[in-house]
Amino acid sequence: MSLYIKFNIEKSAANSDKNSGNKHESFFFSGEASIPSQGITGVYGASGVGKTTLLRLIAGLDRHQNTIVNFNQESWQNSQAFLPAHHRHAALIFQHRSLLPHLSVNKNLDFSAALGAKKSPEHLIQQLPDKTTLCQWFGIAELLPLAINKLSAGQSQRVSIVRALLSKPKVLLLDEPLANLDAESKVTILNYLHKISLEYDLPMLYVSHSLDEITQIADHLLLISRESDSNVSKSIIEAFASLDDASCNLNSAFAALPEASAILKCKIKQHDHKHGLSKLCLGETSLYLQKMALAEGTEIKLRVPARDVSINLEHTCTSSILNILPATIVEIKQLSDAKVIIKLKIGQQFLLSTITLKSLLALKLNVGQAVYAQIKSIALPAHNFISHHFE
Amino acid sequence: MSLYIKFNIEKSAANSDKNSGNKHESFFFSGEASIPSQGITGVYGASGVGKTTLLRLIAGLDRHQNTIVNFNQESWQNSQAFLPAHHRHAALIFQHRSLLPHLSVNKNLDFSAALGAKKSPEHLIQQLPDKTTLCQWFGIAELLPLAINKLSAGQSQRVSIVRALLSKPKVLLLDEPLANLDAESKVTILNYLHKISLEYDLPMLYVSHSLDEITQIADHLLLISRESDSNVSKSIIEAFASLDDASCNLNSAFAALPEASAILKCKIKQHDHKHGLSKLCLGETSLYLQKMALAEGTEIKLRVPARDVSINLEHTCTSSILNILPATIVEIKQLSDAKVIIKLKIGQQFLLSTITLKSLLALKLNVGQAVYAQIKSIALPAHNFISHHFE
Amino acid sequence: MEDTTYFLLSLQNWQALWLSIKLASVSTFLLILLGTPLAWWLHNSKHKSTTVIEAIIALPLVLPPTVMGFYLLLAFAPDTWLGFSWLNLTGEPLAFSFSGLVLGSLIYSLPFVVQPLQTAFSGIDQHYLESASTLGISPRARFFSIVMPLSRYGFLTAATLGFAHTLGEFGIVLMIGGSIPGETLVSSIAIFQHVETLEYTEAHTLSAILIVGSFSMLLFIYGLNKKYRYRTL
Amino acid sequence: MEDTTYFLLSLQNWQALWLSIKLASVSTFLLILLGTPLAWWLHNSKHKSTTVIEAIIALPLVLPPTVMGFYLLLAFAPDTWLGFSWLNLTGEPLAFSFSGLVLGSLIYSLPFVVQPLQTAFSGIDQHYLESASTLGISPRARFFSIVMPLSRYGFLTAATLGFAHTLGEFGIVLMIGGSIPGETLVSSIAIFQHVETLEYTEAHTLSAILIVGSFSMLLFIYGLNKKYRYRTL
Amino acid sequence: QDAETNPTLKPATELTIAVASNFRHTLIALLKDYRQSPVLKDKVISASSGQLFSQIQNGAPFDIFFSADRQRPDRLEQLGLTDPHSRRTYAVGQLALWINPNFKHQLNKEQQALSNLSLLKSLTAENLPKSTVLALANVKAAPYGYAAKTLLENLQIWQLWQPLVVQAGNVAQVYQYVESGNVSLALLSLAQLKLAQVPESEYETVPAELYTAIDQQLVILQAAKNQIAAQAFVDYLKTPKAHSIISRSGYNLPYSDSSGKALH
Ligand SMILES: Nc1ncnc2c1ncn2[C@@H]1O[C@H](COP(=O)(O)OP(=O)(O)OP(=O)(O)O)[C@@H](O)[C@H]1O
Ligand SMILES: Nc1ncnc2c1ncn2[C@@H]1O[C@H](COP(=O)(O)OP(=O)(O)OP(=O)(O)O)[C@@H](O)[C@H]1O
Ligand SMILES: [Mg+2]
Ligand SMILES: [Mg+2]
Repeated sequence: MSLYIKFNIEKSAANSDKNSGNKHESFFFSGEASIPSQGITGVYGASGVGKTTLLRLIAGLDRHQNTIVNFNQESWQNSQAFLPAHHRHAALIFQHRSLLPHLSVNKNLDFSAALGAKKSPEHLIQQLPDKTTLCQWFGIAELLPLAINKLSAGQSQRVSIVRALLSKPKVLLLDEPLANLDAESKVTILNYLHKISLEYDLPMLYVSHSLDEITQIADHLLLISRESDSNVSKSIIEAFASLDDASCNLNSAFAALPEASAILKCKIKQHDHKHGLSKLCLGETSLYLQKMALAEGTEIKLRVPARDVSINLEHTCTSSILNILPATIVEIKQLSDAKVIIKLKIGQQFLLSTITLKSLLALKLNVGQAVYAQIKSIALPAHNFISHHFE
Repeated sequence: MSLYIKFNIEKSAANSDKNSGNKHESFFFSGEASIPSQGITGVYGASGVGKTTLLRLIAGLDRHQNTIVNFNQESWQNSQAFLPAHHRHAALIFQHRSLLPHLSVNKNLDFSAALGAKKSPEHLIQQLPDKTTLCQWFGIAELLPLAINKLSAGQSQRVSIVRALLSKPKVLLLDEPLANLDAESKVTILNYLHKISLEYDLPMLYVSHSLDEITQIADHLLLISRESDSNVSKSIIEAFASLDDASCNLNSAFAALPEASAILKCKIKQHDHKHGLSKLCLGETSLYLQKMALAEGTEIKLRVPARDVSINLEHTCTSSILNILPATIVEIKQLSDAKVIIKLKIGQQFLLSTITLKSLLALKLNVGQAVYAQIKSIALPAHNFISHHFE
Repeated sequence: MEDTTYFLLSLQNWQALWLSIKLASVSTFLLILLGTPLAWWLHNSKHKSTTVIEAIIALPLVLPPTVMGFYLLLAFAPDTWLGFSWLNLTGEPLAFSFSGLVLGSLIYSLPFVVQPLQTAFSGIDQHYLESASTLGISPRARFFSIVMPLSRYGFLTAATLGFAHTLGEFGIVLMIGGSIPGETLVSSIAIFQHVETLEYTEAHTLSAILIVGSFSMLLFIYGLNKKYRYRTL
Repeated sequence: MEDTTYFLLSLQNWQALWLSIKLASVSTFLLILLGTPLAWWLHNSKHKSTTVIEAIIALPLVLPPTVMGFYLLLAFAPDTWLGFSWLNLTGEPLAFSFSGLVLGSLIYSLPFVVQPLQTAFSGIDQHYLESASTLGISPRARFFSIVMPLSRYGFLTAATLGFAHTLGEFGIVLMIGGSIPGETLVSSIAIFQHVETLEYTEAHTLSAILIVGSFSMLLFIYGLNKKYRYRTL
Repeated sequence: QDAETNPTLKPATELTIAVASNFRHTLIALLKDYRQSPVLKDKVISASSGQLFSQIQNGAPFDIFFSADRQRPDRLEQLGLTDPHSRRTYAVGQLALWINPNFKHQLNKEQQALSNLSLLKSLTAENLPKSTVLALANVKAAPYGYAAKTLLENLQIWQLWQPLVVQAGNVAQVYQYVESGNVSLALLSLAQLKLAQVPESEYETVPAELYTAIDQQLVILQAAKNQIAAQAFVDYLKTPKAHSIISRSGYNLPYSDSSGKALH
């Protein structure tokens, strides 16, 4: 069960202004990847690197030559055949507005249900939540009677997501769907997207410029980067990894990013109402976090950014840092001339910490050494957990 | 020299689907604010709160009743008069694409220069950088010959900004201009925007959902929030403050936000090439940061997020945290049942730190107490400085 | 025969008026029915050969209508394949019949329908269609639920131009219709006859009724359109 | 008189053809010149009264052209204010003059220009204009640099329909022009006369030249349009 | 006074002549004969008599108006738009019955043997082939149409034929119907059939006494730029030369002028 793509695209600059510039400004993009069709795959890359191009290729909106797209058992595109977009049910949420301006929000939502989905019920492995629920989740319930041109940018993004979900897609392709949303709405929506992907078994490709977002939500990662050889520069799909694995592997491209994070599986042990904290148990040790609106006993996945973890040789009681966990250094890797990343083992799990080379040298840290990992509770916002329960 | 606005808007839901919903879904938005017409004013608010509405009002695209807009000595709108948009020269960069699809990037840039600006040269207080420079700064030099429909979302955002700048506006209104940009480009562009605002004395209103972005770039802040009384909910301009002041004032609405930060003015003392660090002097003490590409002696403004600062009663040498600064507690304020914010004095400047209530109680911190502020060098990314020199 | 007047007009003139409305309605209906797919196809096709078809569609306009009518009449004769097959299929000759009029109007008014539709189609943002297709909406459903409502102004223009032009069309109708009362004698011919025979009162009355009627209809349609232009459906 | 033929056609027919092209060109030029601001105004005005004007513009279509011509002739007479003021201003009567023909064509072809333009205008995204206005571009400059290029397909349609329709227009031209050779005898009338007087060869030749000429022109224009449709200017 | 032999009498001024479509050819032939040299460019404007009438009424710059009937010149005279006493009949139209050979084939041998007119009379509701069509000029607006209608009335077969009649805008268009092959029978002007060189076997001239005479009259217009030149041409029409051209074209010669007096 996977989404397999292989392509080699050249977009020529032919159709543009003839007066200025040379003819070698074509855009090249090639790659091959196989993405598990479960969970959320984050797609990351700089602006103009080809993320939208990739999603359009998967959705079947552009027909490039020498391209192979297979989804599970179905062949969507190969040298002989090309399955048109409306038969793929790969709902794409565009970066720009694509809601129908002549219909109200409500009718936009009913649109795909009324015209599309009824014809292909056989693929509906899962029954997604109904319209009312989705509208509630995505905070658009009051917008239903409004005309599309009355919506703010963030509102139309949310409506687009719900509209796409109501079309009962086989896969959801999201092109920076939360770019125009405030942090608070973002968290809510990320959580619901994750929930939907998990509980209703709907695979998603999630394009974002924010690795924070991606590490919060994604299970897998697709990195697109630009490579220059001679005078043509070319986009390639550079890395593909399970995000959980990536977070434990200092050699993955992911660890080099400023947003590198570790994923910890913990259980909510107890709420400390007096201090507004939740106590999580992590193997033998405990962690304090700002109070979560989850029942005691719930298991969660906690994302801990490496840059928020510092290392201390001793267990000090004079620091405001609440979480001081005994850990063992497993691996050390230099990332730049200033930065090193350290992989720490805490019980059966791993934590990452980026510190300066200077500190590493000053503290004389070595693999195998027992240290204390310090995590500021405040640095872990209340929304930094990923899911309510595990697969 | 200021931009003064006062308005009371009601957008009725009249023109929408009649079948569903009640008629009381109108959108209300009122406020009064006076924004210094120097520097960058961040505009922050949740999705759909009225940020775009505000910018359109200032630009003169919508004509609401009972509205007053004054820019410096000019009256742009009052009960009698309404200065049309093209006479205001308040260049608005839209959230969605607004580049002309029938022209190449290059011609889009020349567009306003060719048609607009030449007619009103008298307002040109400053001479902005020329096209070539701007294209370089915003990384669109290679895109010039391309057709607009070939651009990626982030590319067209950058082109829009340059186009707006080339129109030689009196004020620049940016509606989430960097929503579709990756972190790296974002930093570059934020820096250039700040530079332009400063060196060329061009005021800007910068709408963003990312307080991180706003605190990085803005000098002033406009908070728009939604207030519900009885059954109508209404957007209001809640707070307006100089961001520098806000960062020192624990009672400002800004301090309550998770992105609360302090601004420190420092000077680059020395580059430590061996460890890839830069040493900054901050009054008497020193700070280490990842190496910056700036000359020694340069003065910079450093943004230090409150959540990245922890407090220690002692100066430990066993921690990987490099920056441990002696400080005095000036003020303590509880933000929620879990969080407190602490204002620290370091030399003549102030630093903020958010810690848990639990730590506060455990360490028995009090106003006037001498403590050590700990700042992870790694937590301060290389781009977290604001400007190259001060006014 | 034309002595008795019923409400301003003689029976024959009422009949002519009715025929005109019938002809215009049927033609407009067929024009939209045929013109819509044609215009959509022309709009979407990137192939050069369609330019030829676009040009051919506009050609009937450049000939004087009576002459066009004469050429059509030649084509309608039972010894041509068109006239012959029509006679075989329907048992009626095409010339001097209502069907012939309709066919003539179709050919002559096609550009007034196809071109505004193409103009309207070219104003539709491709992204709406692409977005819908990824939601599983078939091309046909996309056309009906997106293209048609978004180009409704073009349809309105096409229909009004088509209808009004058929109402007023005279040269072709005179030629291929043969002015048979109750069958092909439409109001434009009736007015023409009245003017030619110096029956100015009748001519003016019929013109006035035609104008007032059309004006009210146009006012109604445009009013409706204006009302809904800034409005969600 | 009509004996000598120069390149297929008699002198008079060449003259008629030239007159037709002149009439169509002048009319199309004026139609676009007048129709553009009119259509833009109608498009932008949200007031109800403009509906009346929209309806009035389409009205000339519903009358048979000869009858329309008859009414125009009445309006052009020197004892009406129009005819009188024209006579005073130019010293020439309006009826049976080239100017009269132009005026008649303008009135009759106006809907073919105004309506496609309105259709095209309604397809333009408002944001382009708003964005430009904040860049300090005046409404007039916005119109020329944004509205016009973005609705070029509408202008093309308007111009072709206007031109072709004026070329083929016959009823009005016959009536108000008086078919004076070299002055108001345009090719449509010439063809008509040839057919009426059984000079089929001349009629067919002239028709063929008109059709081939128009076809080439349309092919060229549409071809150009197609080429540039998917392309930056 | 023959223009040909006495060139000094020929006024050297071009004429603008409005002529009913059916007489256009004959007029051009007459003009050609009248002007021996092609130096002058007379303008011949042809349209239906009704249209020309409307135009004259509204100040069209014509010198002479050759109508296809007598009503319109008469009316113009009453309106005072003509040179008084200039109105006269210049030709008398002849009606001919043309029958489509294809139509004839549908009939029985007996009928086929009949002359056109007898054949017309022999046709009854019973033996009329399906979709028979009789083409006339517009019975209200066109003189030939009106004459054709009186013919059918006189033969007392109008009731039978009325439903089968198709009307062309004018008599010239009736011939286009004939030419296109869409009609079975047609009543039209002999002049056109002659001009088109239709085989004589296909048509028969209808005796003048069977229908209302088609007196084609002319008037010199008040507004004429050159009354003398116009008068000179009108005078030429009375010459035997002109008469022969007119009758050769398929018209009867006028036997009376406007006052009804015999010319010859
Ligand atoms: N015809 C063309 N010639 C040259 N380059 C082209 C052409 N068409 C597209 N491109 C380039 O292809 C890239 C398209 O990238 P795409 O839209 O997929 O970017 P993206 O990764 O989605 O960026 P963003 O995050 O800014 O939306 C752009 O760099 C664009 O300049
Ligand atoms: N006619 C109307 N009736 C009711 N509400 C309306 C109407 N027109 C606009 N609105 C509301 O006004 C608000 C417009 O907000 P605006 O576009 O200014 O938001 P924004 O702050 O820019 O949001 P975003 O960050 O998502 O772009 C939306 O909440 C919208 O629902
Ligand atoms: Mg993109
Ligand atoms: Mg907005």
